[in-house]
Amino acid sequence: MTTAILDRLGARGRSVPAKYVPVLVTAGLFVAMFVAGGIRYEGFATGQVILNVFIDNAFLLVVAVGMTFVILTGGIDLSVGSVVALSTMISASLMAGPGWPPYLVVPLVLLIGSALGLVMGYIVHAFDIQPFIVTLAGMFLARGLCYTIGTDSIPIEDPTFTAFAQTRIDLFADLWISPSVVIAVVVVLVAAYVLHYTRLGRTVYATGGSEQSALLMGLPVGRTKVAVYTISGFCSALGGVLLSFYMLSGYGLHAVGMELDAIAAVVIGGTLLTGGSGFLLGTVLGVLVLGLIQTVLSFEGTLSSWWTKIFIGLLLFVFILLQRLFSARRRT
Amino acid sequence: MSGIGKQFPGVRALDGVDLRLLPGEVHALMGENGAGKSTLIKVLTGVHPADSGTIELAGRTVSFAGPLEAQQAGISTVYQEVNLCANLSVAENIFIGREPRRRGRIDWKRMRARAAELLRRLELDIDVSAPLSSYSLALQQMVAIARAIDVEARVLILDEPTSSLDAGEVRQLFHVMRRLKEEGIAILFVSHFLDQIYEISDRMTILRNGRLVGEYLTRELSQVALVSKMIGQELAELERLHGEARTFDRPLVEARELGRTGAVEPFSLTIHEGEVVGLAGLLGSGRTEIARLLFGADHATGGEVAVGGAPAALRTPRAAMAHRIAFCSENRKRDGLIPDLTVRENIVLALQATRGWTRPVPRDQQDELVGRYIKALKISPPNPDHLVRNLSGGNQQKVLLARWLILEPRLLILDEPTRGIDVGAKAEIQRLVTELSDGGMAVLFISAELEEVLRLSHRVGVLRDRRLVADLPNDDTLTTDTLMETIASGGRA
Amino acid sequence: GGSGGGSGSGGGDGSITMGFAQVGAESGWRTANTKSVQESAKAAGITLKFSDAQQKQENQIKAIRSYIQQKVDVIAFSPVVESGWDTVLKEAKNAKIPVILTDRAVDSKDTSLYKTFLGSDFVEEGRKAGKWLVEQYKDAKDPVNIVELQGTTGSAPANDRKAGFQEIIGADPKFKIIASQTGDFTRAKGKEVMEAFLKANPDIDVLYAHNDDMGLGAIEAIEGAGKVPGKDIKIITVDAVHDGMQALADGKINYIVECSPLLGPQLMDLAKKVVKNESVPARVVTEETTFTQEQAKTALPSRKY
Amino acid sequence: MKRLLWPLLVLAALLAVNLFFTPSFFSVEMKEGHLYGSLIDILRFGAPLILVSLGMTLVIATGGIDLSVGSVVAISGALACLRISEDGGVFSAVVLALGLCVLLGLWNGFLVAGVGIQPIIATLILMVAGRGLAQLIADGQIITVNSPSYKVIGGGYLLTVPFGILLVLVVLGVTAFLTRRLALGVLIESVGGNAEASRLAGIRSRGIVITVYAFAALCAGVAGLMISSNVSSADGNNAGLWIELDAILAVVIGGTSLAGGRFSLGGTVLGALIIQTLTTTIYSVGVPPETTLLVKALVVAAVCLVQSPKFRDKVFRRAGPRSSPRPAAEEKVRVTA
Ligand SMILES: Nc1ncnc2c1ncn2[C@@H]1O[C@H](COP(=O)(O)OP(=O)(O)OP(=O)(O)O)[C@@H](O)[C@H]1O
Ligand SMILES: Nc1ncnc2c1ncn2[C@@H]1O[C@H](COP(=O)(O)OP(=O)(O)OP(=O)(O)O)[C@@H](O)[C@H]1O
Ligand SMILES: [Mg+2]
Ligand SMILES: [Mg+2]
Repeated sequence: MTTAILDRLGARGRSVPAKYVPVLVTAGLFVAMFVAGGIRYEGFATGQVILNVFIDNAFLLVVAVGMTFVILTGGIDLSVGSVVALSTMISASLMAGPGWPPYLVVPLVLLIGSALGLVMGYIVHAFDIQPFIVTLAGMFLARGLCYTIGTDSIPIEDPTFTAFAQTRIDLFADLWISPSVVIAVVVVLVAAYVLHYTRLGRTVYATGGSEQSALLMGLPVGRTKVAVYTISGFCSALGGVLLSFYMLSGYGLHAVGMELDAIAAVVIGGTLLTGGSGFLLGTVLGVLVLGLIQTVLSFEGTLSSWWTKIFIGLLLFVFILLQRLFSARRRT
Repeated sequence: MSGIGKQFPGVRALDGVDLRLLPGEVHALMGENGAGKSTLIKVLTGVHPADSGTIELAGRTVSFAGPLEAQQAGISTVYQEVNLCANLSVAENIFIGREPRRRGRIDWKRMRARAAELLRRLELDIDVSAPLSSYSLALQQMVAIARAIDVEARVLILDEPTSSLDAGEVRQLFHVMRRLKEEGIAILFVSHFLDQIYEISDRMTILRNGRLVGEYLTRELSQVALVSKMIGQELAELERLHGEARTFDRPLVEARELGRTGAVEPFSLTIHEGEVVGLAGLLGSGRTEIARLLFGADHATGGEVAVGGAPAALRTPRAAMAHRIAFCSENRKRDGLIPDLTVRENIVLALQATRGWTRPVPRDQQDELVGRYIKALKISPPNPDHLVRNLSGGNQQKVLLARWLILEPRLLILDEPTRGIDVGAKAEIQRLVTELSDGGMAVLFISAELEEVLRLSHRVGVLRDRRLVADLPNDDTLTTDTLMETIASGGRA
Repeated sequence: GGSGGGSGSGGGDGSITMGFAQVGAESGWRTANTKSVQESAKAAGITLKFSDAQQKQENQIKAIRSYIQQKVDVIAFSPVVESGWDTVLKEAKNAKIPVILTDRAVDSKDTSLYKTFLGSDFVEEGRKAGKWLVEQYKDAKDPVNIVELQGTTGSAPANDRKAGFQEIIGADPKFKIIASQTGDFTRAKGKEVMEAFLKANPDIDVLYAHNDDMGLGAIEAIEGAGKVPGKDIKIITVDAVHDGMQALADGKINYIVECSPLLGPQLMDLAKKVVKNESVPARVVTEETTFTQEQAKTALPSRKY
Repeated sequence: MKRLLWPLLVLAALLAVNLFFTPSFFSVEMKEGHLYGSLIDILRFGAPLILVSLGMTLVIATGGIDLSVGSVVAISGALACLRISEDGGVFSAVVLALGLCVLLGLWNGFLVAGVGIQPIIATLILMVAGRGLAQLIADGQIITVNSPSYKVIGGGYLLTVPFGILLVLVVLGVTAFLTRRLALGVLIESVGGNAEASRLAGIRSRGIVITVYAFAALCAGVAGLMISSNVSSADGNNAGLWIELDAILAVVIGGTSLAGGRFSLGGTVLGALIIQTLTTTIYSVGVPPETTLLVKALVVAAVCLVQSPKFRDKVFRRAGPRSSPRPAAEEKVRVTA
């Protein structure tokens, strides 16, 4: 079954440019995984399971989109998880305490996230410091700010906000999605457009390919670097807003380690950590793969805590290995 | 530009240099390796801030914060090493930063069409949507040129654009340069090929050790005078080396029907001890591919190789090195040097690799070897602890060459070894090659400069369209012209 | 059968399938909790679907949502935090799947979203610790210098045990918390932080650690500084895991407030009742006690975890 | 050594802060036959981090990264303690644990160099699965051991000096010898600096990469033994949690680029010491836990800013007496005058 799909993929791949191969392979493997799950678990191969993967990972998807920009320039942003948490915290505390309305809070949160990204990007660019350490400082900072706001989790009870969060958008045949999914999809589309059809997007790729060359070619490298961290900050903040829809609470310990999930999603999607190569579609697939692994685990349902982790590792390993093997075979 | 000074840590790269560039002229910037030409260009275009001096453009004092500003002011530049993004397509590399757009979005179709057309004007017909990395260095150089000449510019700066181009491409480039000159564009041109300088330039500025020697009209300065001004002393008359057809009887490396699908058609080639075999061919004809196959850098898909009579499996560079085959690659930036290491470390790297990590090359042996080649090749600055990334292009090339020379291999494969090297050092390298082959070393010599191939080789293999089409002894009948003919006719004549 | 037993339609017919969304496996306490649930489920003949959220609320929500998808008969979970469960609990309610909370509460205003809450009261634990301390020093005139090893910053037990303790000792100004720092609930951190405390504060009378492990680490630090734990510095901890009880019996700890992880049997009873639609109390507090050194000596042989 | 000047200054500043709050901070006394004091503590508790960072340095120098060290720390401690609690053979337990760690490192190296998976993902696999493995070994519990000889590794003393510190010195010495005296260092740097060029220079880069990952795992394994021995128990859940981030941070503070190439062992040790000093400072100065991270963020930001030549340039320029930001413009006055 799986091999048949992959074979067909391979056959078609002959006419596909080499750069699309990893993404196609990833897509094929994703489908294979879904089919395998469907065979193994009852009630798995339904449309809603796929939609749930989207619903449950909309915020991760948005964050990963921002991360894709950064990684494409050859940078990295470790602050995303903390900025997500900070966003939930700010939203919740402003709505709970002074009772600000959501249409004021949400733009403010997005602004704060972007500003944090902007500052980090500026430091990376202006002082020539490795992004890892700058964004690590940003990570500590944002998480620290969360705790200064409060260590408890703050519920969100604003009626408009909750109503929106609990809206179900019914599709056909009992299938439904949440508004977050729509937002995430819009973000993905806009980002894909920016990467493919705008100068900013192309400069992102060029910077990742060779920063020095891009500079000598007269491209606005500095501006681009600042821009990608700002975008990532914005996406994290938006991810944070989506997470507050999902959780209806703000909490300093939300999204711990989400930066790793986002980086993993981007890299699983075939983007090179060294920059300059990769696609947004890959990132989407990366998020879906991580989400599907989770779904498989909960359907499996009998694993102890440690076997859960070992199992995640194994699934990841098998997936990456197959991805590697198939792409390598296609290239030779 | 006047009174330009630039100090790098430990090196005074420029000291009070003046340069005048007039519209409608081709101005050659001359100097030995490390004289400061590239640095001057980088200061002019804002890559490095100047320590002192002023730059005026059309009467207004300017100071660019970066290449972007220089470009906006109408200065279009091809820097020395190929500075393009290998991950992007050819078309993008030409147009990035000023892509044709329609309703705000990049118009990919038009971009590809225009790129293809632009390259066709340079007589290149390649797939512009393929990534740049899939093309050879020479083609990448052409793409960089195409990018620069398409800009609406008042000043065009070309830093060694021809270092790996062959005669045809150079002619094409000069054609374009003349047209631009007529349009009133000022062109600054750097090259170590004196013939090219005399063919195209109107005036020249000569630098030596970061200082200005003077500005001259090209037609008023003889080649000999130019060279002596560049190196500060009379150069002993270039030895009239000429390889000759000789018969060698001890085959060292024999390739039979060796080939790689998509790269080179199967070929058979024998290289004898003490023999210098040249490879001639046009850009992309497969010379580099042959070299890479013989060194095990790429896997052959068919055929076999024998070294010293016994079959050998040259599957990796290591395996080839175990048979004492060495390969100095053409693309020093990508396939050669480790920019963060010092000159010393780069030179002993291959030797160290053959010894493994447990047996470091003793310090005094390192000093001896490195010192010898720094002197022989005139690497400047002559400091073995200088980082290679801070060397000038030509000096980097010398370091790479030194790495392979100290191995004292049985077969030395040299792919464009004199790329970007000045006249003095070039003569020295040619003398070294002759000496080594007289001592019994076999050499496979690849160069875009046919003259150089003829001067050194005993035998010349001719390639066309990735096929070895002829294997000619270098006798008196073989000249650059006959060689060109063979290449053009594909060996059938 | 790998196809899972999720086909029960929610009635009381025969076997019950329970979806249990555990917080994670961040401590020995948690592991004991997991084991207890798993073993009691087996004993009670309940099919258990278990998932580990690795300390992340979003994972827990995902797991609960997937249980709804799989149409289990009852869902139980230990919330990572108190807030933010309304949406998913509403989904469960709409799917007519009853929910039982274990170990920690949720702060939802709508109590109809869950049937019952089974678990300990962290604030009460903090109070118990504080009461013992006040009792011990009721005759003392001098100020009592206390250092506190907190749990993971922001986590519910850390917040509540701190608050409950503070509530009691705050009434008397002679009790002074001179240093308070997080030890992340681990022995290694507990030891490291305590070393620093000992150097920065020469005069420590009491250590209050939010769990046994940090206390055990601190004991090593105290011994390394040449002091006698339990005498020179009095130690109060929470949890009563086996190693902690041992130290208590050995006189190195002075008082432990129990926080029992063995919720399994009670949980299964509740689940059966809930599935049969019998009424259950809205709050079931686990039976927990406190231990002094003497009590520990008698209780130690029968400790299971 | 000029490169290490700024990190050294930061370290000195941190220590000075401590001295301000705790006047006895620098005092080192003898207590029960061993050295005792805050400085000793910093070294003692910093030892595992230094070890992990040393291994990480070499990995990063090859252009890779190893996220799995934290899990390896946990595995090593758990396995050793399990063995000891079963039959008490400390030596065999240590050998077994370290052996497993090396195997895990080889596995990482194989995925990176053999299969060609990006290092961050290749090691993420072990980071996730390894934590599970550690919990599996310990059955999710904390294994307490009562072995005085095992206790020595992380909590013992030799000639009044904490054994851990000596162990670090030995590992540091061996690493320095292998990389700087022998030729391993330059080969690693060349693989990290330009992998393709290294291949064409005949360097066995695959072997080197695998070795380096194995070494990193070994270092992590020793660190794991130290951590678990220090508290006489193995905590599969929490031991080494997030240590990979601290280790990478230490390496970067030490001046090694994450892009690979040149590395500095001394810088890494310094970086690790800065991190540990910061932690200790936070504990002893009494920073409330809620603001700990803010302090950490400030210090990290300060370290990276002060290390950046561009930043110092800008600050000094601005501080200097009205000099213009662009030197060319400044010179213009002179030239035209
Ligand atoms: N970034 C740098 N850091 C330190 N020194 C440098 C740097 N760039 C160039 N130099 C030094 O400046 C001098 C001039 O170098 P430049 O590249 O201008 O020479 P060049 O004339 O272009 O030589 P070539 O013909 O070899 O290209 C050399 O000695 C070189 O070592
Ligand atoms: N496997 C490979 N990996 C990386 N680069 C390769 C590989 N195979 C070929 N190339 C590059 O592709 C180019 C094509 O080489 P080719 O032999 O056609 O050129 P050539 O005849 O040397 O002519 P010129 O170098 O003048 O263009 C080479 O420069 C080589 O660097
Ligand atoms: Mg130059
Ligand atoms: Mg070539």
